[in-house]
Amino acid sequence: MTLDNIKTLEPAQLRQEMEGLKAKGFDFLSNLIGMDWGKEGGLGVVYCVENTNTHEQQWLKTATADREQPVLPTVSDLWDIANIYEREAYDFYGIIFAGHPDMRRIFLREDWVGYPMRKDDKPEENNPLRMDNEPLADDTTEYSVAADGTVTTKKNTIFGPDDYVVNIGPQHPSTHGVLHFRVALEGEIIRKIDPVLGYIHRGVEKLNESYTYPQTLALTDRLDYLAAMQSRHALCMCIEKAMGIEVSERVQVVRTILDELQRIDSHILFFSCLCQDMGATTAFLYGFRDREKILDIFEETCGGRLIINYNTIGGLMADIHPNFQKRVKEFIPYMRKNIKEYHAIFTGNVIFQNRSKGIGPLTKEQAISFGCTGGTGRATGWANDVRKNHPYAAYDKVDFNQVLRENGDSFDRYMIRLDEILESLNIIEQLIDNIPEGNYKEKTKPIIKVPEGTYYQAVESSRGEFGVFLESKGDKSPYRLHYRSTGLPLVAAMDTACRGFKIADFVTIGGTMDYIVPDIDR
Amino acid sequence: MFDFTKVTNWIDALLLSFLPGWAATLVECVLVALVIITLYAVFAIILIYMERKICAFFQCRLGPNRVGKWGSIQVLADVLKMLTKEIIDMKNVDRLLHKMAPFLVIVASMLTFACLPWNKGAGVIDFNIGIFFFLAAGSIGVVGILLAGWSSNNKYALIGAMRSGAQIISYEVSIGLVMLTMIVLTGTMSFSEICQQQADLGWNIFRGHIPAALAFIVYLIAGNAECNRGPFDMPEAESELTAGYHVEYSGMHFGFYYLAEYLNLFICAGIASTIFLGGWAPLHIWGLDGFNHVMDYIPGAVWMVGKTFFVVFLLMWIRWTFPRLRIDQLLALEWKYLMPLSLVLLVVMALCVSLGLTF
Amino acid sequence: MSNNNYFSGIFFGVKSLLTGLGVTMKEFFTRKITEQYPENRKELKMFDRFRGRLVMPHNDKNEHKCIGCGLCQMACPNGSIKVTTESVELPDGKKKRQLVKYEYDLGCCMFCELCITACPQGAIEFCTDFENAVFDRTKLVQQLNLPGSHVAEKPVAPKPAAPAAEKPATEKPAAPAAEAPANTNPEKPAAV
Amino acid sequence: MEVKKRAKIKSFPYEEFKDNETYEKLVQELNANGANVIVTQLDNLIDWGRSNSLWPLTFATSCCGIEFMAVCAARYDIARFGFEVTRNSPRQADVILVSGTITTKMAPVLKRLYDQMADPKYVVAVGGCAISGGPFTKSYHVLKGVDKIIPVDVYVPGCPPRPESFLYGMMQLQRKVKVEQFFGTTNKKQKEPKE
Repeated sequence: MTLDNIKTLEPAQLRQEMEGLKAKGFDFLSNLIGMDWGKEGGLGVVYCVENTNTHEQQWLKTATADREQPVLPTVSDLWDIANIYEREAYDFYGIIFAGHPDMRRIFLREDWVGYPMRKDDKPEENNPLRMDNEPLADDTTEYSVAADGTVTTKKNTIFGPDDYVVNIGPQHPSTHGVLHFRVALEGEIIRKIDPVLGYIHRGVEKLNESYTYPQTLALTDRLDYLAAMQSRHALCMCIEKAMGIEVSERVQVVRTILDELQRIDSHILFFSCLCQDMGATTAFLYGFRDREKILDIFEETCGGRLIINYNTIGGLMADIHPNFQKRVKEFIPYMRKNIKEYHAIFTGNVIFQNRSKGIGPLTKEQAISFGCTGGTGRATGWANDVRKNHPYAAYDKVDFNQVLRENGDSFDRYMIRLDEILESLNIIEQLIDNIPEGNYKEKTKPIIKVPEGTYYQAVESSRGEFGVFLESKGDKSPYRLHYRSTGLPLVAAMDTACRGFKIADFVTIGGTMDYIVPDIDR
Repeated sequence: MFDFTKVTNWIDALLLSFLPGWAATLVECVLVALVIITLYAVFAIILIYMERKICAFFQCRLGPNRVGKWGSIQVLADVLKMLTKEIIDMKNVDRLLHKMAPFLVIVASMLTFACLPWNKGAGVIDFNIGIFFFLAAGSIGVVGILLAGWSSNNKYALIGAMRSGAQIISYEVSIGLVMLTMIVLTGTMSFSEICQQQADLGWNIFRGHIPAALAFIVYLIAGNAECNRGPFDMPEAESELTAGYHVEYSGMHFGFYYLAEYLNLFICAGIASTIFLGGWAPLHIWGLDGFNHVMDYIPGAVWMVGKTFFVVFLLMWIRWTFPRLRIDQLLALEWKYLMPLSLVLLVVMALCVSLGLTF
Repeated sequence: MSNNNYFSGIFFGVKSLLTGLGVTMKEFFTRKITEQYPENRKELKMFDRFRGRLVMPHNDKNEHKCIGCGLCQMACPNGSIKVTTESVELPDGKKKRQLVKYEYDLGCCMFCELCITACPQGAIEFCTDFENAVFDRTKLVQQLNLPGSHVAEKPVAPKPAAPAAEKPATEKPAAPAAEAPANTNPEKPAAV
Repeated sequence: MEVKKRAKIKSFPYEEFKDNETYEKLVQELNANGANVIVTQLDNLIDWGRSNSLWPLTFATSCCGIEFMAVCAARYDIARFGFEVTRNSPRQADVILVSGTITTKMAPVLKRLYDQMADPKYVVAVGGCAISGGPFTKSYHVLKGVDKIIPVDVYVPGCPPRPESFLYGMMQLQRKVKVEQFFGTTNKKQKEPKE
């Protein structure tokens, strides 16, 4: 999608405009992207808000020319997720959001020097490897702008001296990677959660700015490795649309099938890990047993099990393997049978039911405000499926249901995923016999240059809306390539979901939220 | 049925023939201690191997099979490694308590292990209040766990230990009540007499029929919880507390906890088979004299170990199937379901016995 | 909680637990799916498209197809490939670039296939060898051209497996392009 | 040096292992002083125990961690080697499989985890990221190889390495453990990271 209608606002107008949009039903802030437009353009932010009823999107941008102390107004009181997104923009670009209650770095160490995503910053020179323990402050700064333009600061407390703070992570079995939660406990009950991110922040977005377009593709697989197909699909689609490449029907269908296989793969892993977290180790192995079947399909056609590396600009790396259809057709009934086993051993189990029903509920409003897309959002009744709302690839040709549930608790989040496996199997079944003939790859120039402009493409990845925001200046490298993380909103919502529940519920809630850390940190 | 007292009397007589009375007793004590420790180690190794194999089979995989035939000496390798692994000395811990805690656990476990009647006449600790002693000795273990959690100066360990304290003390109530139920049936607290009675009259689980069978189930649940094993492994709850109370222990100190966990499982199963399944008493079916005669040829120790391993298998099956409970659910299960049930069972059993409704 | 709920709760709880026990007991007796890796080394075969390690196939005359153009080095996102060339004077007086050393860092490679797509000669490909663990980091930097090898004068044989991007990709479900690189050259360059 | 005799791996001929040159050099260094027969036998026994009981620490940062889970799962079943007892506490683990990218923010944490482990401890760098920074070598926030902060015993390349590669790497580590000396040399390894 080419974004030619981005509305440019002066920082002073921003609040008013945003409040107006929020009142008009634009209640989902899907993107908040920090930008550095150089000396002339200044530092700024691109916003994307979406109306959850009409699925209409509105893009806006604002900028300030002050590079020493860039200050923009906050929108964190309008959308909960803006809290985290603005911290990200602060961390990478040094943009201060006046009125934001918690202006701390989020990905980088608190003693990091400079703002790495600024075009003129030299992060490696200023930051040698620090082997001392990371300082973690217990209080934070709030900035506000007085009427005469002076910036004042105020201290806010995160954890007081009486809080019993337990560090869950960065190396902890139930955080699914290197995620760090500082949890204030009262006995076994959780009082507050403060996520500390960035333990796997690899600077993918910065790397992209120096890579050629084909090279950028290689990194998408490594963001959310359980949505490798879909992430790469999104980036390929974004570049293809920007360059006006039409891929064949065949490619569309194959991509759709593989996306759905990837979704099943991810959801099986979700099931397995949840079982593992809750102590049902055996069910964990059943999940992995079935997942291997999908990995075999992937490996035979694409050459990789996890990092699949299959989509490419203009099509696919290679045509599907002759065995592909046969294997997929064998897999569909096999998986349908085994889902029943999952239900027998785990879903129905009274211990699991008691540990998940009513645990960590999110309301629909909360889910939208936090931007929790994917299964977590749909468990609250929020119909946010990108495949339905903004169809792409072959999704408008197939018939499938958007699985929705009402309660938004851990059990619903879990059931959504298992039901989506069945739904994905349906989609695959409809397509697998009808793969049209056609080229598996369109011819592209050896050096790919995307015409100047701003583009956005979202796909429904395994755990929500994955978006690719591309700003090109017509070079062979992107000027800015931003990925909308599917997991970041989920982590942001953890505090809301966990408060008042027990430390054992934290594991359940974290498990059912289903976040993947490398995707959060990018 | 072979009476093991013949062997012990013969050894006693042999020693007395050339030693004064006190020295003979001393030598006997040392001998018995050696036998117990060896048995303890051997059973621990067998159990760990068994658990790893059984768990693998439940999970459609093979389990250890590269060290020795079918991986049979895998656990020996683990023990060797553990023995030669560093024991880390830590700052900021309560040294004395930290070092003492694993020994408390292992001592408690060995004391209870010694209570098991292996064969007719082969019970090490056997006196008229054997069950009482068993319960008392068993609860030393929880002190070890609490101390481990407290002295480690680690928040996870502390939470784990506190959970463990709450859990074990709660389930002790059920275990006590269930045992009381069976004492009402047997009229004795001595393990050897309980077994002898069952050899003569039939297994308690049949004699006490419905209340005894229910008591058996309650015992299995509560016993499993006492051992801190899944689905009641809250104190260690890997996914929440990394390793719970023993998170700071390394080398053989951790090894003690590891061994004690498996041996406690064995002891729990052993007591279940002693009290409910007849201990060393062979299976007799009324009216089938030929069958009973054949059964009598199988030695008592085989019966005892066989029954125990059967119960161990049941517990492992449960462990590898269910997810873990949450601490409040665990306590609710005890106080809302098991404790009332065992109280009812106690009353029902007393009624049955006084009305002569038992076999 | 009413009494009714209490008892029906127990009933359904126990039933669900027994269902679970049934499932695991069934699996206990099902055939195990474990593949025993070192034991099955002889039978173990990777999928053809599996990317294990970059190799440069040589024919039996110790010739490879690399002309040392360096396109792969440019395509590599993280500098895993280093091509060293030298200029030699041909008998007819023309200067020609020739490959001296083709260094490939296996410990850095991200298996993105960009080098293979970029190669105009089809001189490099992925082999399916996966046993690559070593004790020494420097052993992962491999020289792909064999000692004493040189570039083939003419293409050895018109290779069916020219990289996908080269040819106008056509639909060939029966014999997909990337399937062929197969076993034409099983030899493995010795680690340097 | 009886290299072959001491480092036999079941179902895997010695000659077919890669990097035997480094291995033999290592053996020679370790056994330079020589030892008497009894000590050697005891050493062999202890090494046998250690090499067959390498309990990994549950540690994963990214993609390779998922493959590690696959190795532990039914199809590849690391339990066959006896390594399935993954410990969540570094105190009880023997080997840390650094599977995934280590960022500069994570580096002190990894170092701390390593320091918390009890001797003997081993490090396996799994995947391109751990070996050299891999796909993210050019990033400002990624450690270019864990051997910069902790000593690495075995490197398993791949992105991510497939489960068999994992097992192969673990067998390489077993070979390394099998030639160590418990007696005669210092019990604690005084390894220093490169650079």
